Parts: sequence; C-alpha cells; structure tokens
Amino acid sequence: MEWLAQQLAPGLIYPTAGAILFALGLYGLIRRHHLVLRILALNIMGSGVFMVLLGIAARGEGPPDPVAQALTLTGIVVAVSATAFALALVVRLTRITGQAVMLPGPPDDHAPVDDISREEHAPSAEYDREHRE
Amino acid sequence: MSDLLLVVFDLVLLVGLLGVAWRCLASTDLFRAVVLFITFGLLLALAWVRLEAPDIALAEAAIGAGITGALLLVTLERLRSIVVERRRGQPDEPPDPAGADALLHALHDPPPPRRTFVPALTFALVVGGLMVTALWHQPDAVGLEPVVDEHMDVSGVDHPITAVLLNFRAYDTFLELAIVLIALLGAWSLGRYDRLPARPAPGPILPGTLRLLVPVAIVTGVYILWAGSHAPGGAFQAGAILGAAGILLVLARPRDLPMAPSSPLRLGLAAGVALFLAIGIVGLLIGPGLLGYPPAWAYPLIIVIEVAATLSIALTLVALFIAGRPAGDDR
Amino acid sequence: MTTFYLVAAIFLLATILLGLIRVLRGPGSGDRMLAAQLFGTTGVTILLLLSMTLETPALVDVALVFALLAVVAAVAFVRQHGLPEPSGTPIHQRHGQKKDPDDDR
Amino acid sequence: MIANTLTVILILAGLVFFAAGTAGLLRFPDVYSRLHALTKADNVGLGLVILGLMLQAGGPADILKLFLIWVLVLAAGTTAAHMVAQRTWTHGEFESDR
Repeated sequence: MEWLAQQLAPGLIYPTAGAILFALGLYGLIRRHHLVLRILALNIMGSGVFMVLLGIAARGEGPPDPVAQALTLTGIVVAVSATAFALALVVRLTRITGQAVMLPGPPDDHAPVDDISREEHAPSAEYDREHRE
Repeated sequence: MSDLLLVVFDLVLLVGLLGVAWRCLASTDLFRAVVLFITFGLLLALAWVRLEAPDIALAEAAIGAGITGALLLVTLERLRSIVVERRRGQPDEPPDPAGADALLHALHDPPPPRRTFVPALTFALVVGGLMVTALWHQPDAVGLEPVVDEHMDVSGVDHPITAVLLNFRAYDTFLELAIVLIALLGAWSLGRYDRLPARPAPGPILPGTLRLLVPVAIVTGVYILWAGSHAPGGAFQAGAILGAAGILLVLARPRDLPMAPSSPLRLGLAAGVALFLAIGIVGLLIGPGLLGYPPAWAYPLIIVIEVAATLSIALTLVALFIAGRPAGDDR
Repeated sequence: MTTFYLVAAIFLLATILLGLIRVLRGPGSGDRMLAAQLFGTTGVTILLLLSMTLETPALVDVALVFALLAVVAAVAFVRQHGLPEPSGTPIHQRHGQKKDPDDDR
Repeated sequence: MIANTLTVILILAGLVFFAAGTAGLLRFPDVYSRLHALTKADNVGLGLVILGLMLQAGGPADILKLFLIWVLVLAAGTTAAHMVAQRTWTHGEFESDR
C-alpha cells in the first residue's frame, strides 16, 4: 500500500497528466477547424505545461519551488490576455469572411472591411455631434 | 489511510480533467465545448490546490470562473449574431459567400476529416511520449526554493512568491504587464465602440445581486492584494477579481455605459508598466541596478507597484472584454 | 476527522464527474449552464473540505473567490453585450431536430 | 467530541443534498424542473456543510468568512437559476426529454 502511494505521488502523476494534456491539446489543435476550438486547444496545451511546471516544483520534501509557481502565475495572466486578443481577432475575421475558420486563400475582395462601429452602432454620427458640443 | 485516499482523490481528479479536456476538444457543438472548458478550469484549480500552489489556484479561480468563461460565452454570442445578420442580408452588404451552411458553421464545427486522424494522432503521441519519457527520467533536483528562502529577509515581503514576482524576478513581471498592455493595443486596433447601450434587467434579481456582489468583490480584491505580502494573494489575483467585477458590470449594464474619456483610462491602463519602469530606472541610477530596490525601501515600493499593477490589470481585462477602443480617441 | 473530510471531498468530486453527463447530453444550452453552475457550488464545497484536510487556510480564500464569481458565467450566458440581440434565431431549434453526431447517448 | 459528531452529521446531510441535486440534474425531464434540483444542492447542501465546518472554525473571522461564502453562493445560485430560466423562455429553447 505504502509503495503504491509513493509511486503515485503528486510529483509524478501530475506532470505525466500534464504531458498527456499537452498532447491532447496538440491533437485537437491539428484536427479541429473552428478557430474558437483551436483557441481552447491552445489553452489546454498551456494548462498542461503549467501542470508539468507545478508538478515538478512540488516534488520532494519541503515547500514547493516558488520560482516555478511565480512563472506559472505570470503565464496564466499572459495566457488569458492572449486568449482575449485571439477571440477578438476571430470575431473580426468572422465579420469579414462570414466563417470562423481559416480560409485557404485571401478573403473576397468585395467583402466589407470597414470599422465595426459603423455596422454595430448606428448612432455613431449622432453621438459624435453630442460629444463635440 | 489518508495518504491512500489522497492518491484516490488525485486519480479521480486527473481522470476527470483528461476526460473533460478530451470531450471538450471532440465537441461539434461549440457551446458544449465552452461549458466543458469552464468545468476544466474548475478542476484545474483543484489540481493546483493539490500541488501546493494556492496562489495559482486563486488566480485560476478568478480568471477561470470570472473572465475566461464570460469571454468565451460572449464571443459565441457575437459570432452567432454576425452570422445571423449576414444571413438576413443587410442592404449595404453583399450576399453571403459562405452560403446557407454558414449559420451552422458559426457555432458548430463538423467532425474533422478522416485523413487527418492518423498523422495528428502520430504527432501527438510522439510529442506526448517524448515529454512523458523526459519527465520520468528527470533527475531529482532541489530547485530554487533554498535560494529564495535564504534571501527572503532582503525581499521586503514575507511571502516567497510575491518576493520572486516583484523583487527577485521583477523583470518577468514587468514584461508580463507590458504583454498584457500590448494584447489590449492589438484588440483596440480592431475597431471602436461609441457606447454600450443600457439593458434594463427584466426583474429585480440581477440588480439586487449586483448590489451585493460588486462591493464585496472590491473588498475581496483589496483584501487579496493586502494578503499578498504575507500569504497567498497579490496583484494578479486582486486585479483579476476586480476585472471580473468590472466585466459583471459591463454585462449587466444597469445604465448606458459611455466609453470612458480617453486620458484617465489610458493613464490607468499604463499605470502598472509606467510606475514599474520609473522605479526600475531610479533603481538603476541610485545603485541596485535596473528594477532593483534598496532593501530598506523594498516593502513600500513593492506595495506601490502592486497597487498600480492591480489597477492596470483590472482595467485591461475589462477593456479586453469589451474589445474595442473608446470612440473619443479618434480625433 | 481529516479522513472523513477527504472521503466527503472524493464523493463530491464523483458527483461532478457524474453531472458531466448532463453537460454532454444537453439538450439545450440552459441545461449545460445549469450543470456548470452546480459544479461551481460543488467545487466551493470541495475546496472548503480540502482546506480542513490539507490544513491550508488560504484555500478558504480560493473558495471565497469562486463563490464571488460563480455568477459571472451565468450572467454572460444571458446578457451578451455589444451586438443587438437578434430576434427569432433559429439555430438551436434547427439543430435540435438533427441528431448531434457526438451526442453520447 | 460533541462538536465533531455534529460536524460529521451535518456534512453527511449536506452530501445527501448534493447527491440529490446531481440525481435531479440527471433524471428530471426538462430545464425548469432541473432548476429545482440545482438550487436545493446550492442552498441546503452547501449550507449544511458550512454549518458543520463553522463548528470546527478557529475564530469569529473564519466563521464570518464561511458565512459570507454561503451568502455569495446563495445569491449566485438564485441569480443563475433566474437567468437560465429567463433565457430558456425568451429564446424558445425549451424542450423536454420525454
């Protein structure tokens, strides 16, 4: 029993699971086409990397390695802002091409490529006038 | 007994995590994928707890529950609205090149073609196998924990992770704040918003909840920021909590939300990076080096930087959620 | 006592995994969202129990943050922002008639 | 000793409600009835567990924090149930399993 618990210590199984998560995310990234799913796959890969880092940091006796934890914390915040930016790009792409997938060629020439504010918020001119006064 | 039960907990948790990730990436319905991803974040926070990383769990709680979920759900709604609008054919728009299937494509991804199965599986197996092999053969190392422990008394704070983030490796934190700001600039380059019209709630429940949650969120954010000097917590977690509260306000929008005037907003967004850089340069001039502090001044300087960073992170997250620059900027 | 807390936490984790069936099956998006909401509450409870088992008082703060932000996803689910809400969107009904290819039933 | 026994009883009772909530989520036929199952687990299940843990708490600050968590989850559960029901109603996504 004790031997089993030692073999399955968090410092061993969590990094292994992290590696599997990374591979799973990679598989999804290659196979799926919808860009939101690809962003999710990238996030899952990132979580796998964080799990490897923190799992290794938690190995052995004593408190875990604070440097690895600080790096992971930095990584999480960077990941969330990159995700937000990527999602904004996906919305923009969908507005231009009508599909949230990567197209093989450049988008049609006649597709509308103007500012989102004109399409989404009709009262723009009116608001501008109000604002100037 | 307890050790064995902890192993059982770990195994159940990891099986759940891998299963949720797998089903999430195998979904054809995007909404389902997003809900599974939110659950994934919850289980991930439990995993960080088991890896003795309460700081990370705190950040994951704030970001996973408050920000990523809302961001993904709102993105799905935006995609759906765009496709529905195109399908109806706006007068000034050309006919939809994507055809009648576009509506399904907006929120559904058809199962991937068979021919990608074998190469993708092989590639993933090779990469995953290499990683697992490397991890199993990695020699045991002590890591940097003793080094950090040795220098704690000059760091100015009592919590090792805050010491690493804001003193020993301040470089990383500074550049990270810069990256968050750059992501926002990227999102701002995509378009602008004039204002977000009010959406009065149909009943008293949402405004009532807001009246409870937003003040508590502000107090909790300040508490977590304060706790960061001696216990798990700090600028990132506090910023994420305050940012989530801001997102809640943007979502509920009890009244018309004119986009904030340009200069105070920009000052707030840049405060973290600017203050960090200013203090870092002063450190370079008076001796300890770029982004270094004299030990006697470390504590107050760290607190000042953390307050500014919290404000910037919170504002940036809300602005990234809105994802358009304020209209007032263009003249 | 710690053993008892741990057993309770494992039990709750198992209920989350069982509840995942509802997320996988749907059928509506409301069902999925409800399940996610229940997971949030269960997660808070697991964190509280773990804080007793592992003797880490900081986990109560993590549970507090989860409880505080549990509502954000549900609000985002209902009140999308920016774009005007399209009337009569048929996507869910249209799809509801078809059999979902990765439905786990 | 008495406190420990009470804690065990309260937490066990709470777990029953969580199990019932999950069972309801799985077994009830449509969204509106599933709402009920969910809110019982939210309110009573978590409430009982927190009551049990309060008996073990170190001081008034801890008790207050636990109480605050319960109030927040109550508010979140209520609001979420309301929002989901509202969306299901307005978007016409209602469908029953049977």
